[in-house]
Amino acid sequence: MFFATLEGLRRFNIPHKFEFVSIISLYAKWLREGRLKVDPAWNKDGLKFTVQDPCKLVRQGLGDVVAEDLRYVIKKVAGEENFIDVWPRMSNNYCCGGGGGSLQAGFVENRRKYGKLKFDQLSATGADVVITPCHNCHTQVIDICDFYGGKWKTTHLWNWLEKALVIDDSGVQAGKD
Amino acid sequence: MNETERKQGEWEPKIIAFLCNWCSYAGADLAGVSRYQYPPSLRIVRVPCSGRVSANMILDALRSGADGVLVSGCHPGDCHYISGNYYARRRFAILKRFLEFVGIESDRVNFSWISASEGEQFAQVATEVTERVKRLGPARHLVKEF
Amino acid sequence: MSTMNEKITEELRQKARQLLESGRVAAFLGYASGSVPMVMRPFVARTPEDADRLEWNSFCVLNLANYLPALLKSFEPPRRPNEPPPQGPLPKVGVVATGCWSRNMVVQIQENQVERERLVIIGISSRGMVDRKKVQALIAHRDVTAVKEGDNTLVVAGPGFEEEINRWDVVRDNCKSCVHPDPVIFDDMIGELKGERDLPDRFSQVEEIEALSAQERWKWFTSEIQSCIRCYACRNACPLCYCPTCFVDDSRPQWVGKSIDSVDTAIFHILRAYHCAGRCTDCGSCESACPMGIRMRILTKKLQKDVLQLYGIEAGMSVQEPLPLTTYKKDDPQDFILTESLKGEKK
Amino acid sequence: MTTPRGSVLVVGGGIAGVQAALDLADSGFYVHLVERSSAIGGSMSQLDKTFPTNDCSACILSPKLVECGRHLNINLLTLSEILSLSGEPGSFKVKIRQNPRYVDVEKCIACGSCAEKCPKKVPDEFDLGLDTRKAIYLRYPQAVPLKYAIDPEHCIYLKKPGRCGFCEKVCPAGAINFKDTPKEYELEVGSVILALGFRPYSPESLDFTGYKRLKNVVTSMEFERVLSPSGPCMGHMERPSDHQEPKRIAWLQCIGSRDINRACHGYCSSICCMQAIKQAVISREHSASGDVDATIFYMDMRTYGKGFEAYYERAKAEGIRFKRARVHTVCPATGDNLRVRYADEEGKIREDEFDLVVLSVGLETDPQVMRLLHDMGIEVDADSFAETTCFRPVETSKKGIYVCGALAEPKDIPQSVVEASAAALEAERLLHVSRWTETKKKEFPPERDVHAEPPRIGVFVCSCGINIASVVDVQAVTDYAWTLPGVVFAQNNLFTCSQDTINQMAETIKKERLNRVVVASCTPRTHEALFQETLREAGINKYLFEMANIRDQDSWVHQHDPEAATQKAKDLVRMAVAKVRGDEPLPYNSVPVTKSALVIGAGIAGMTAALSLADQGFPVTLIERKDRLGGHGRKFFRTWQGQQVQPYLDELVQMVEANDKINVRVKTTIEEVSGSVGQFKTKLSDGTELEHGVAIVAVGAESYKPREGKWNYLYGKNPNVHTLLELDQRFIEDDQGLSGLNQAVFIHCVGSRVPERPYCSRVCCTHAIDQALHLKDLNPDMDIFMIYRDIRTYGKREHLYQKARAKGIIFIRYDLENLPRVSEDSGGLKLEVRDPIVGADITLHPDLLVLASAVRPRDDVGELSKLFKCAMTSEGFLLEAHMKLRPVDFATDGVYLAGLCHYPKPVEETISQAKAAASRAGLVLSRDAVPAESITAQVNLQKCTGCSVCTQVCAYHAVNMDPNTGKAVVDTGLCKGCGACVAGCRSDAITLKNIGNEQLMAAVEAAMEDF
Amino acid sequence: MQEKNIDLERIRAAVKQKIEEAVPEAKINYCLTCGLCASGCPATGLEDMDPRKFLRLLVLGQDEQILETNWIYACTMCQRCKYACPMGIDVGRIVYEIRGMRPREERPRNLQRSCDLQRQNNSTGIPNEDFVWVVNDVLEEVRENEPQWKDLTAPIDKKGATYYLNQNAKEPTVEPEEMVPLWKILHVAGIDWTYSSEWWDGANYCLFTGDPEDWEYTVRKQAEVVDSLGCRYYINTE
Repeated sequence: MFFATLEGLRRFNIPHKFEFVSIISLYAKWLREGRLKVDPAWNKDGLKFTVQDPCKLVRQGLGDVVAEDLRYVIKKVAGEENFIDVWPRMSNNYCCGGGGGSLQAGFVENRRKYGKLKFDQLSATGADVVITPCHNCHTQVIDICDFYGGKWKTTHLWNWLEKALVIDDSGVQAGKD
Repeated sequence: MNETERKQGEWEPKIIAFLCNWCSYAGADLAGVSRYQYPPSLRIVRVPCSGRVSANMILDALRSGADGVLVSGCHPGDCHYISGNYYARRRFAILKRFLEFVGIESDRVNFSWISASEGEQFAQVATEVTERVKRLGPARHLVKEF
Repeated sequence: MSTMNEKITEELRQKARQLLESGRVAAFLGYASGSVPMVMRPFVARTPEDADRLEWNSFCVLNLANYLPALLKSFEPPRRPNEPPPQGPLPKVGVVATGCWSRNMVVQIQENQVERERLVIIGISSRGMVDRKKVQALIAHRDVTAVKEGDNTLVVAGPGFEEEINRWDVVRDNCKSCVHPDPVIFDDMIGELKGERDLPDRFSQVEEIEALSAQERWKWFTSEIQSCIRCYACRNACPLCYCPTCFVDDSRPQWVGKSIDSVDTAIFHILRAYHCAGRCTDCGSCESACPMGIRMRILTKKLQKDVLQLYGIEAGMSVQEPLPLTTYKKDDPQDFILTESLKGEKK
Repeated sequence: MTTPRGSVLVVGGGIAGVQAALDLADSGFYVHLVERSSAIGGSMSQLDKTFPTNDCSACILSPKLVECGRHLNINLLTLSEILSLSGEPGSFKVKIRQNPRYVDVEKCIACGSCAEKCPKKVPDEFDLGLDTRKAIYLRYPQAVPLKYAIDPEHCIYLKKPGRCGFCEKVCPAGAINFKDTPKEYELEVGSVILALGFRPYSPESLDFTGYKRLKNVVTSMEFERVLSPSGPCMGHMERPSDHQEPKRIAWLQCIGSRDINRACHGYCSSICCMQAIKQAVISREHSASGDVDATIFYMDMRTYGKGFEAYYERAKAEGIRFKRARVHTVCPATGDNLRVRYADEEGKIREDEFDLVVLSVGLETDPQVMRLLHDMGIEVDADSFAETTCFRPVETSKKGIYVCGALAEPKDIPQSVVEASAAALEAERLLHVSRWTETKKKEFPPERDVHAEPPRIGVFVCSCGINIASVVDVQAVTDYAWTLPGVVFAQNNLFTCSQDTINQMAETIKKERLNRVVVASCTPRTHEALFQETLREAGINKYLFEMANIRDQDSWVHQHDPEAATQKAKDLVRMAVAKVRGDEPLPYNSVPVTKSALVIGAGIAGMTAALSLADQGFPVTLIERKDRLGGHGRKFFRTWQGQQVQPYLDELVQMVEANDKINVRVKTTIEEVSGSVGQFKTKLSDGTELEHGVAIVAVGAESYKPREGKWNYLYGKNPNVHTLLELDQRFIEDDQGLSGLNQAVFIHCVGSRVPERPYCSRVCCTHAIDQALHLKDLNPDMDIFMIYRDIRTYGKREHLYQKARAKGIIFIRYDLENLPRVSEDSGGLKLEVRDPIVGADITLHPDLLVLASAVRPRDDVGELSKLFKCAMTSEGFLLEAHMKLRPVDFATDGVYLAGLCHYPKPVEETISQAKAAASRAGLVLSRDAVPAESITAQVNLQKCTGCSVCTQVCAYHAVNMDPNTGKAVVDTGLCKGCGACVAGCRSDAITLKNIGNEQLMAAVEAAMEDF
Repeated sequence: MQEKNIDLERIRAAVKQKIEEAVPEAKINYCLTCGLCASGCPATGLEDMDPRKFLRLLVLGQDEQILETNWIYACTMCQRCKYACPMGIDVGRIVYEIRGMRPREERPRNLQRSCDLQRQNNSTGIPNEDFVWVVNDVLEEVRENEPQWKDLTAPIDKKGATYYLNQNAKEPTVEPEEMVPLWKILHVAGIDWTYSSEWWDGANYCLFTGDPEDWEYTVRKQAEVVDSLGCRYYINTE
């Protein structure tokens, strides 16, 4: 849980030497730097992508910056034209309903009613793939998709990023740090 | 229809327009400033207020040979002189119905509210009134031959 | 047994006599018989004895309000312009009034032409006055030498004939369509107040013309006024026409020519009627006075209808209520305003 | 202070600045009016209509702007900014930079050829970027000065000299000056008035509003432009995405106001509720189909001003939907529509779709203005508004520098105008000894008597460069003019309004002994005064003049029909000649002024007004019907800012009594008033007769006491039920008993906003909340409940509301269908009210129940209004001449109003208004005579029947019946020359000088000759 | 729904007071009851509650109702309400505090258990050895089956690695193949990274139970591990 650590470090004033970062920001950074190269050519069928902005990462975490990074990466990976944004989006996006421990808390009916808004929002995009960078979101979005009869596939970002990776002739660029 | 399409020699009506100084005359100016084109049929007489215009004046215009009359003032509530257009509205409402009653065609005598910022509306009204009068043809009923 | 009118005449004389005797009024304005049958003339009783010459019948058609301003003025001491009006009360005048005349008096009061304090009004609820021209038409325009009036009949006699006519058949159009027979202001009444009449079709004459096309209306209007000789009897009989210089006589500005040119005649009738807008009480004097039988009353009736419909006002119903053209409401109807109706058309 | 300067610097050319400038310039001070943009007019010029009268904003504003632009004693500095300010009250030094316009204002004729040819399109800031303008532009069609300007940021030539330059090539007047440079001025002024206005809050950072993200989400200011006939859609209501007319429109309130989270604006912007209602009403008028479904989403509906509540009620009755709910997020729906989801008051979720969403954005101070204030050393408050106090509402932290309008707090137009006059008053008070020392006066030669002369008419036909001449055959028109009867001179000029032609015209008038002049050129609305002045310079009366509008109403509107346009020009000239033939010389009327004032009512308003005039040396008679001074203010504990009222009032009374220019008469009322502006005669109840030039009515109002009926709430029956003022009395007396209370409850709107008193009393929300806070201070453990309908703590008063909530004061909303129920319960009070949020009845047990009861007009105001021929509202308050732009004037000249008799208002607004009234009165008192209209009605006694139609239709009480003659008589001091009487007169007995029936007939008949 | 009548002789909003003491910036009192929160909240209407009503009950001292309602578990503390609230009131934070007021035994069992397990090491309770085993096993499989990835690494406890990567416990326990794409990405990007064999779980449910001690303890443990490895960056996989 990105926020648990981010906010925990801050709220309890926990001493630490490291810098706490999100993998999403790093993907974007590495793509921009050319450290990672991707080609959306794999998506010749024009699979449409949309995204779930995790509350803990975006609204409560790093804000629109990371939401922009997320979109940047998806567009790079799936092709600019294959990304359909949701509304509301980024910092103002709806919570999927799986957050706050509700996947564990057991009030399944409430959780699904809550998730109906997310379901409608995602359905409205008509996307084939919903990227859910957060594990809670991932589980909840799969659940509401099943429960309400959605047609999309819910996945993490890394699967597609891997798929689109362009590996240079020079091979793996290990140990450059 | 705009006047560039006007055929050579086609009949152009003569319309007297009594415009209040504060709103409609200013609206007519704005039509010019904005270059809205309208038929050259109007002859504008500037009056301080639509409340200055009497039934006698409207009849006089018809008697002098006008094919149509337009009286235009400020919108209700906007009168520069507080209430002139309200009195005018009653006078004109009664007069218009009465003239129609004795057989003066409804479209001969027209009234409008046009504000100082309604240049386009002025051009529209001028065009509309001209077209209406054109459809009626030249006025004959109250034209006094001198 | 005496007829209703005879009883009214008796009571009227008695009341007029009392007013004159007591000195409460300097004169009493009513009617007396003229030399011609079916024509009553306005009569001013100045002594108690004069009162016995007063009469009341179905031919009292000329609006007495028309004579009041001059009669009142005759009792004021002469004074130069700008001289203050005399102090203290001026002599009063008694007058008999039905519904429409009293309403005319209300308008006169509103327009400062008479003062209410100087009038002693004897009210009579009107049963409708008779249109002499209708009677003549019914008897084929034969000479009439005598008319005897019953409550519901008229017995018309002339050389070699005597015919009984149903009175209501010859009542004037304005009276037939009148909804306010009762006087609205009075100091004393003869008889009872009748109350308003419910006449849904009171404007039917107007409506018939409204239903015509513009062309037909123009035809009607011009044919109606074509016989006009510009004698101004209509104007002179009207209590509302009191301008010292009528627009028809004015040359600065000259709104209308003085000839009997058809345009000038039309403009005369339009403006004459329009000047009565919101003021006319449909007393019918104009029409009764017209020597040519022009039915110009329909013009004022039209105005009356519109004023009522648009503003809910009828002339002379109340001294307090302003005349319709000297007041306004912010939300008065304005469908006739082109810019408003264009909005509406788009709807 | 040595002798102060007689001039004032006004910064900001919006309505407030313009009003202040006009007040000052008309009462003897020279004004420098500095405006940042290329034209004055400010935000008001961008509005479509104004509430609550739905007046067209441009229509009512334009005449003021034109007056300002032409004023001999106003130096208009557009495109200018303040560089520095130093000195002290009475003598400030100001450095100003005027940026180049690149257009010579002396030469520009505003024909627009330049803009037509300019190839560079840029977003039009006047239309808030909804449309484009050219790099050479006129700020808006009615701009003053009506001169084009080049935008150096975008001009191709200025960026790269040698390229473009089209404007210079096409300008017929040679007005383009690419070499124009910035100019710096150093001015010396006695005082400074800041009227820098506001800027609309930009909701761009509020992503959830969808602004700048969804095409059909616009701000309220943008929507004004959409509605405006001169805006980007020419008044056709269109939405941005597809230019279709929106059928369903939502307004979201409090965007950037009452928001300490995202917008950081804790204050209420005061105007947005009414603006939204107005826009909803107007949108229906603009709609072709008229069936716009208009919905306003709001927190509290703040219709607290005069006529506002009625406007709100009418809007409701007309079917505008008011939703007490806030939309969290605006979402896109199909077809560029917008979907909103909201919880109603019960917490039920609803969804609606709209075609357009309008964000009612708040007002804030421009950061650029903040910098200027900082540089000048003017203190600002936490909301970035200029700091003022309740007792000194237009004074900044720096002496001699005053503030008015939205710079001090968000406010509407009338309140800005009031403050503008009040600020002007403070400058006048400071500088009064130097009145008329720096002003200019125009001198004219004596006028030739032309009465006996036959008409000798001169006609000047203008080519206006090519503006007229390219369409109209001006030579043919000139030749034709020669043939008209009475015309003895005709001439064609390239620019008739150019200085050399004007001089030549004056010479021609003298040489040709012309006694009537016709100019055939542009519109009299902008140029008549200029030519009339030329006539005066040439020694003939200025009313012997007519114009034929052959440009705006001919060549410009018949550009493709030269033949018809030429014919029309001839007709127009013929009509003007026919009319001018009948023109008579008219006197330049004026009325001598009795230089003293009568102030009626010695409350805060009356005393403030009296002192404001007396301090300028004008004698004042101050009358009070009661036996002591102070009025309603005697009952107040403190202002909402916390200043104690009683000590202030005592000081005010002392100052009034000590001022030898003020004659105080207590237990005195008015019996009779006659005369008019400059020369009133008033009979007082003590028998004395007073002559005075002006009168200020400040008779106050009363507090409603709900002794019985629906709003009684046991008032007068239970000793623990008070009105606000009764509680104030206990505060004033420092009643110790109050701190022992456990529970206090306030009921709002007692007798306000109810059928019998359908207006909002404006002050009670703030007053009640301030009292609640005071009780909390006395006993922090006291539970306090406010039972309210809408909280209307407008402007900065919102902070009090926030503070009250923060302190735990609980607000429970009620409405007329669910009134609180008060009863007695075993000796104590019991109050039951339903809380709409939790949906439960709440029972309270107050030790103290306070009723925020209405402010109501005094019953005897009607008589006073009749004496001064002033109008009243249906609620019984006095009615000003114009709700927007003449808020302290009566329609009757020379009579002004201030304080509660106008409408309920707090102390600070009362003081502003009193000072404004004094400023307006000063316009009269500062001169020996006041000008009166020359074109007035005239009665022909021979024709007059005395029927009184004329007196009834006259809005100015200028026509009356002479009791001696029984005929109409015109008071030329009051007559405004509208002619309503003329058209109403059946007898042609009343006419308008130079606009008589005969003259108009002559023009009409001339139009028909030879058509 | 018509609630029972509320008699307020004296307001005793003890819960509210407690929250205000714990969270001075809570600003519960500031609520304008405008309902903007409720409009934007997906949990509005669940348990017949919404954020505005919740605040209102707090303000009116209806503590019993506040402590009883399970709406505190319908609310996901997502802070979308706070995002747009004109007063910036943080309902999520308030809900957190109230969750914490529930006795541990009355809290939703699974949620509390996840946190309790987390306190021990990871939210699923699998032994650390299992995690290490799964990582190595999956890595081995990829290297064998996909020749082009024969050099792929998944370091654990590599001291001085630039990046420390946590791993949500879901993957090693339920869908281990989901770990591979990220390894590949990191490999291609040439990142020097490592897992830790303890406190490796990226999830943390102690954030949701309402007990700050648990939360603090778990985060502190994580931080200690990362610092002990000497990594410059701590990457969360989300």
